[in-house]
Amino acid sequence: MARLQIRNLEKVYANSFKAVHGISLDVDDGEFMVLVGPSGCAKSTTLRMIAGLETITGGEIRIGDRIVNNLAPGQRGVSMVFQNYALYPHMKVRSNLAFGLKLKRRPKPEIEDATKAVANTLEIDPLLDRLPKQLSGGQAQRVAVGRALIKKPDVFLFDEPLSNLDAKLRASMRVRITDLHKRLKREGQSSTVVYVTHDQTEAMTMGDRICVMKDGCIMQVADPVTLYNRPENAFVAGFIGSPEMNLMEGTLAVNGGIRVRLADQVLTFGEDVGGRLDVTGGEVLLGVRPQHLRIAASDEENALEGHVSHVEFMGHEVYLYVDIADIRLVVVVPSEQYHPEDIRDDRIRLIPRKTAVHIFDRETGRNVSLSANA
Amino acid sequence: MARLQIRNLEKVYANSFKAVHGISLDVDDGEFMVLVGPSGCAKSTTLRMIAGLETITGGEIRIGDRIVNNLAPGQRGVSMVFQNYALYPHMKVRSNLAFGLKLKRRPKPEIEDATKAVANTLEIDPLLDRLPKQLSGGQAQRVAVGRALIKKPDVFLFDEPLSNLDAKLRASMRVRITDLHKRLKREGQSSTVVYVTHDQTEAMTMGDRICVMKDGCIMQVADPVTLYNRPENAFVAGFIGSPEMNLMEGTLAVNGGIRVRLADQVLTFGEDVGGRLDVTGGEVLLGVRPQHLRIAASDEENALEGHVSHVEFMGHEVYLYVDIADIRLVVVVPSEQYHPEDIRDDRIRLIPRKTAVHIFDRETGRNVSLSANA
Amino acid sequence: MAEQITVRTTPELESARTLAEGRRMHAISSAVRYALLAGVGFLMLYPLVWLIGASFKTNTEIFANPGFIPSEPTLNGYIQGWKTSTPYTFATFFWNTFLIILPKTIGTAISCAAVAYGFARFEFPGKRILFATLIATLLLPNVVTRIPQYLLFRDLGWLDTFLPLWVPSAFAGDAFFVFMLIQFLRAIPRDMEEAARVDGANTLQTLIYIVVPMLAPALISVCLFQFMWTMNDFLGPLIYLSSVDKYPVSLALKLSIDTTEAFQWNRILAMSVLALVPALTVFFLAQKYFIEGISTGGVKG
Amino acid sequence: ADLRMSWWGGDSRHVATQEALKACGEKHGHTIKPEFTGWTGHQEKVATQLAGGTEADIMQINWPWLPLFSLEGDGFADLNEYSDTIDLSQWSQAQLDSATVNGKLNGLPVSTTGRVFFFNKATFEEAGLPLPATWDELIEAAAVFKEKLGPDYYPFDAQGGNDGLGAILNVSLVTTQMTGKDLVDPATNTVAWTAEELQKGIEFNQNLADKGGIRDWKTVAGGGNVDLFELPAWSEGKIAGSYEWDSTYGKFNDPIENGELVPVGLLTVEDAVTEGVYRKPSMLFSISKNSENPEAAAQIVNCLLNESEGIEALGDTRGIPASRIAAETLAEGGAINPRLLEAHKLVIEAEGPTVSPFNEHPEVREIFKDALEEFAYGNISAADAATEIVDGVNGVLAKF
Amino acid sequence: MGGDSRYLGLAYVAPYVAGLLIFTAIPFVASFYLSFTDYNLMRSPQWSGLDNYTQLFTRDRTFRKSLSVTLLYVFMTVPLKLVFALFIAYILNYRLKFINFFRTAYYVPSILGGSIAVAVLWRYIFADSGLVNMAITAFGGEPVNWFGDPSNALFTITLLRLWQFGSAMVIFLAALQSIDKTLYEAAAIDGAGKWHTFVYITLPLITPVIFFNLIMQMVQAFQEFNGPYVITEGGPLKSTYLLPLYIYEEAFKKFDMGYASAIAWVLFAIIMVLTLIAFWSSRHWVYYAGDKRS
Ligand SMILES: Nc1ncnc2c1ncn2[C@@H]1O[C@H](COP(=O)(O)OP(=O)(O)OP(=O)(O)O)[C@@H](O)[C@H]1O
Ligand SMILES: Nc1ncnc2c1ncn2[C@@H]1O[C@H](COP(=O)(O)OP(=O)(O)OP(=O)(O)O)[C@@H](O)[C@H]1O
Ligand SMILES: [Mg+2]
Ligand SMILES: [Mg+2]
Repeated sequence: MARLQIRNLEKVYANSFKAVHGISLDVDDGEFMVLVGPSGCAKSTTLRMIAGLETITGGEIRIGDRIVNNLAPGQRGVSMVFQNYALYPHMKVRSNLAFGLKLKRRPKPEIEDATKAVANTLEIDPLLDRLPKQLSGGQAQRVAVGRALIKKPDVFLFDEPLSNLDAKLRASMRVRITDLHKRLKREGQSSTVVYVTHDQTEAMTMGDRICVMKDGCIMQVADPVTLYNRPENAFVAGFIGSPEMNLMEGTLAVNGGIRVRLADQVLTFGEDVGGRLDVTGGEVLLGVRPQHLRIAASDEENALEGHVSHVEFMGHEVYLYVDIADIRLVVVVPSEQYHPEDIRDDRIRLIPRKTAVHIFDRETGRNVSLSANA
Repeated sequence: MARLQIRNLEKVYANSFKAVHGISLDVDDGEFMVLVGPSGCAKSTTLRMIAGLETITGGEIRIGDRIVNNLAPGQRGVSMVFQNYALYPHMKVRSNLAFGLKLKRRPKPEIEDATKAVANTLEIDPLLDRLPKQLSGGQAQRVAVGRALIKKPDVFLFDEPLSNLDAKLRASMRVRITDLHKRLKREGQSSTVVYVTHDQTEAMTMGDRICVMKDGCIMQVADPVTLYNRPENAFVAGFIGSPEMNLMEGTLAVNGGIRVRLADQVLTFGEDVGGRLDVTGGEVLLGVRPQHLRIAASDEENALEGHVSHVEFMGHEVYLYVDIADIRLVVVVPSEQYHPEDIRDDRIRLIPRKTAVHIFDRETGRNVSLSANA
Repeated sequence: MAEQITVRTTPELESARTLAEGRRMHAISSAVRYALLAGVGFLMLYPLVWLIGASFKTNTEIFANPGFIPSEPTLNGYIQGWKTSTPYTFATFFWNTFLIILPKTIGTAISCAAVAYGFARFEFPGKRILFATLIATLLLPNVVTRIPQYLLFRDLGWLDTFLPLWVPSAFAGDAFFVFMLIQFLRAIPRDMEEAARVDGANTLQTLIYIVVPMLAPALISVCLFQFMWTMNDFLGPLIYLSSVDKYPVSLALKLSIDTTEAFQWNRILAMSVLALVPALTVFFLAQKYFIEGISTGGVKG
Repeated sequence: ADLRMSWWGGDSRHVATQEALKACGEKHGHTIKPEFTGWTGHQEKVATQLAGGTEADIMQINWPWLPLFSLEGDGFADLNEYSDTIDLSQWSQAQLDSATVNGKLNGLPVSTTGRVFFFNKATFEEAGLPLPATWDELIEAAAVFKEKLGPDYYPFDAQGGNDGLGAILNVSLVTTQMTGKDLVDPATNTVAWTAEELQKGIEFNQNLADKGGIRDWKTVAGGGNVDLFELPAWSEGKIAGSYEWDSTYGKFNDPIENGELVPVGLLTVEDAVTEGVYRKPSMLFSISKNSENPEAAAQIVNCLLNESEGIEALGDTRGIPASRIAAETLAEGGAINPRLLEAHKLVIEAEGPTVSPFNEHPEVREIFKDALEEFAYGNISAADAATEIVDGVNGVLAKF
Repeated sequence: MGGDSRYLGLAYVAPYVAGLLIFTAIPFVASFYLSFTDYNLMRSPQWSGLDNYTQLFTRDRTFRKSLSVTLLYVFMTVPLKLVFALFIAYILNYRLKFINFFRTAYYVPSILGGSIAVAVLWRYIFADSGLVNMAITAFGGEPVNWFGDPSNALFTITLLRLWQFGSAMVIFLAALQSIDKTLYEAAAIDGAGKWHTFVYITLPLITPVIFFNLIMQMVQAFQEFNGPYVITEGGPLKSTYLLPLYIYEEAFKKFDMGYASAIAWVLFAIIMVLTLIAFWSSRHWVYYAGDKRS
């Protein structure tokens, strides 16, 4: 019932800046949809139009079976968690939670019960009588979620709710929110979620599906595994995955085998994949994830040779920053496989995992190797 | 010359809260020292005492060969980068950079040259005529670093300079700052650094040495590899590494071999390590990093059996959250080694890598297996 | 075919309708707002309009005709009023006002900024008591301190000079402003000041180079308030100045009003209009900064 | 010598006085710095200066201020000491007496002023009536006005105002006419009227209001206590008469749209014992007791009041001069509006008991006004009001 | 900070302290002394002990009347003015075209200040046949005697002060503009309409400024002099005879400076008590965002 449908949605700001270019998106009842994209790509604008905080200048939004374009935010059956939480600073946690119900003139005992239940779920019972400024970041975050939860909305909206937390808290809140979502779903409550973030890790770990946006347009909507393994374009490929996928400018020639010329070096890939590329040559971007490059044994051929400019020890892994002419690559090596003596005179030779290589048209960014990697 | 020495440093705030409990720390000339610890452990307080922004209530601080306890901040030869950058909002970037030199009444041409040089180093030349509010987060951050750099101080102080940036920017600024430090060192400039963060990734990748703090005390000071592999106590073990090390409450018995009882299961480790533990039994915490647990083959023995409550797909890796009785473990499995069919009825069996296991005294937190892992 | 077309256009029509409806509601609410603003605004402006209108009337018409459009407009009020009944023109009085306002405003800005800085940023012995006296000075009606104050300035030899009119202000004598600046300062984070200290600035340099610029908007409002209040102050100059050539505008305006005699209303109104010009101009020029300024009291971190 | 002179006034007085000072200064070889303001605040300024001993050498002093500034007569220089310099013979003894406190001449009367009746001739003509000569005629006129001209026409005005002065003086006038006595008995320094006598005066005034002869107190207050001559009702002739200072003839006449204001002798009650004219010096020129050059100051005062340079320059900007020679000089020069002269003549020639400055003591005025106001608003009876005034004023007088 | 003397702050407040000692303290103390004397300006003060105060509290009917009028005025004007200033500030806080013009227009009455035109005009507007009554009669109402009726006159003065709400408005406006917009959005999503948002969000967040304006307006109202002085001179029937007017007349009309000082110090004590109450109560209703965590 709480299906969210967006049709040809447009937003033109008062200064006639067109922020959203007619996007369409369906979020199923109970689905956890993540909107992700770089800063300024209109994630917030879209979310705020759903919430009713921005006027819609084109297209329509449906929640359940109602068109909500002209409804006030309070009437749309949505809850929202803001990036800075927007807790009412002058109200105790208890009143912050209860505010929405109080406005609906629910009876006192009902409000109290609901508050207790939510506080219980989120383990914030001991905080009920504190003011927001007496909360740590993680606690404030949970209160903000509680405030959204208590209203039992049709649709939950989150705008970068974790980006103000430190790394450890971020990781644990991530799990909490997805757990909560699953529980609501199990309990049969409406739990459609639209979650905005610019952190690809969050997107990957939390979303049932992910909608990658850029400059007010949708680049790809898919589940995390598809997005990671089969990015439809260079933008999505570069955005999803950490560290970023290495995208190297090169020239493609399909001639029996696949050959890519990068700077002054040439990489060849077996003939068997060649036939399935949907182009036969041209200016391309060669995409390889840092985890898909390994250090070549000294006798291996068909490797890229480069200069190690920087090494980061990450505990379990080591990041190598390698410069090949003017291309900078990142390589992730498990600590136990990293032996500093492999690198002589700062030089290193790298071999990409062939099955994990993507080729993008340099001009349009389209992934021309999708069928090859199927 | 720019060695920083801290001796029995104490801080009691006006409300008689004792924030720093007599810590001592030496930072060598040119060393990059990271102070890390959870929120509220007095990292900032310590840094601010070094800078002269808080009065010192006990102990002494030496920079070079001067005791600086009673010097004004400007006379200590330190530069500081603040968490929120604290750029002067009414001055252009150029004046922000030049302010310190202007106060020293350096001649105009000298100031101009220095500004240009710094702007060049940090690639902010095109921003010189902007106001701080016209900068993006990463740009503002670089200006703040530039402002510290231009003074050629004896000691650089950083207070969580990257925590306001998004994930991608954080990663790239990290590299920039360490590169810069190396370059200064190469050029023979004074470049002692004290860097505060609560992000263990930053600590690990940036520090020559890391000082882990808790509640105003120092828990361990060591280089990243030592800290990661040989944590002296459970606190350090839990704090360093991502995801966190799993710390499981158990009972130790050393009797020929090492046996640890966890909830209703027992793990045994070979006899060969047993002799080197410096205790023979008692209540302990068993520490295993998530990366050091692997899924057992069906016929393997001596495994922990648990229930998978949650799975996070991280692209290259998969995080499994496993509950064993009331202990929750995190396990990191490379994507290619993760086969959902390994998990039957949500149950899974895990084997820790024996050489990477730590045992801590449950009461004191001391690592009693350090010599065992040597 | 036809069916297909209907199916396709219905949602478009519907959404076009909802959009139009949204716009109409918006238009209505903003029309209401403007009507209200303009209505009340007229009440606010009416006296000014009346004043300007009346200043172009003849003396007899001023009270006979309550409207604000003069029936026989005349510049007489301005010409006669400007000349005054003294050997000086109004230019002299404007100049005198300027000579009072300038040091007073500058002195107020400097001293209040420093004092507010002291109260807001430092702990020192006796701070609470001093702050209490600051508030207390606001509470006593100044009618009863007038004579002792006069005697004080007489003993200082400051009578018939501009000094009594601005020197106390230059010693942060206007508690209202100090209090106001303290409030604003408390809303500005200290980070920038700390950064400046680390950059090598002492507290005075920090005040000058960092605090003052960030407080500038609030300071400008202080200057504006001071400007306007000084422009209007009549009693101070009346008591302390005796030489006509030192009179400021506020005093000069009442120079020819003798209730036991007939007097020329139109001259007085005309000069009142002129006396308002500086304040109006200054306010209008500064108001953007003035109003924005106070709001940036909490400069973003 | 270098002297200072302070005064209040309007434009014409300022211009004239500055010229006079220049002329007299040149004549006697002194420079006199003029210090002048409007009326508002001038008293405070002088008071402050006197308290600080920083007053000007020559001051224009309001006659009612005398008991305030010079209770014992020592607030200002005693001008008798400068009788060589100042020609005191130009004033009558009565005039000098009124400026004398404790035997010390505190200042020289600049002009004498008194109250006269002004009527708007045009309005009366319109109503087909002659100008009234008695109170009864006035009351009759009221009825005719209402009938012929409209309900908002009044033949007279004597009420309220900011300070209630119109009512106070009208009540005083009538009571004086009935008793032949001024408010204060100089011999006993107590109130000369009995409460019953005063009650009659108060009732007489109320009767005027009740009959529509004057606006009632509340109406005047409701108009914002605007001065009569600034009222459209005055300029349009709807209020056709008043009891005012002779010197204000011009001020009241100027706004009249049709016709002219005519000064008329005092209306009297039946069985009047006296005309009861209220006549007093309007203001004095006093010399500071702290003056360093009192002799020079005396020369200038004499010049302003008695020598042709001063007389001609000052003209009638302070009313018709009290100094005989000045009055004559001006009258000969024809510089004065004949109607004003006529009004002044009415004042000078009318008879009545000497007016005590205590009539204008602020506390006396306040008691008088408060009681009349309470009565006008119906809070107390005329008898109570009379008792309150008599008792209150006696209380004030007892302090002296 | 490290290395700063703990007396450094004193250096910055030194101008205030100097000014206090030189210009303020002496007249302050002097007027307190005078309140125990009989002083008529022309002669040096005579010590009279508590006479002034006994007279004031036991025999002075005018003082009682004046005090009650003053309290009435304060309790009428301050809330009305705060509400009005806040209301206008609330409206002027919208982003509208010409908003700068409107802001200036609404500040004009305050610029006019004590300009002579204001008094004249006020009479014009509220006189019997003035604009207000014209409007009332045009709508078929009975004309009101604004100045002549003791029960209305004080209100007319209040209206004058209400109309000069500019500085309070400017300060409110500033406070309103500094409220975090996302709080409004959060409230909207919680289902709050304009009114509820205002009551539950806006008001509590600007309490520090409400408090500041409350104190300032109260102090100003207790010291209101110009309005009644220029327009009604305290009448009719002393219904607008505010204490400062009484003090002024005692001091400069009746030259009883000792008595005037005594009244002033009583007034001082009253304001002081109310201010202290306000400061004390502020702990319960004023929310300070800038306070440290507790
Ligand atoms: N009120 C506005 N007026 C004009 N342009 C605006 C307005 N608000 C946002 N924009 C512009 O619209 C675009 C989208 O903004 P939006 O806030 O939706 O981005 P975002 O994806 O949420 O970015 P971030 O990750 O930084 O929050 C940006 O280019 C922004 O500058
Ligand atoms: N001015 C102060 N007065 C009293 N206590 C203070 C003050 N400033 C900080 N503290 C307390 O001192 C302790 C250390 O604070 P500090 O800011 O140094 O922590 P931190 O390690 O920098 O934390 P974070 O990572 O959150 O920045 C905290 O418990 C804090 O509450
Ligand atoms: Mg956003
Ligand atoms: Mg900190």
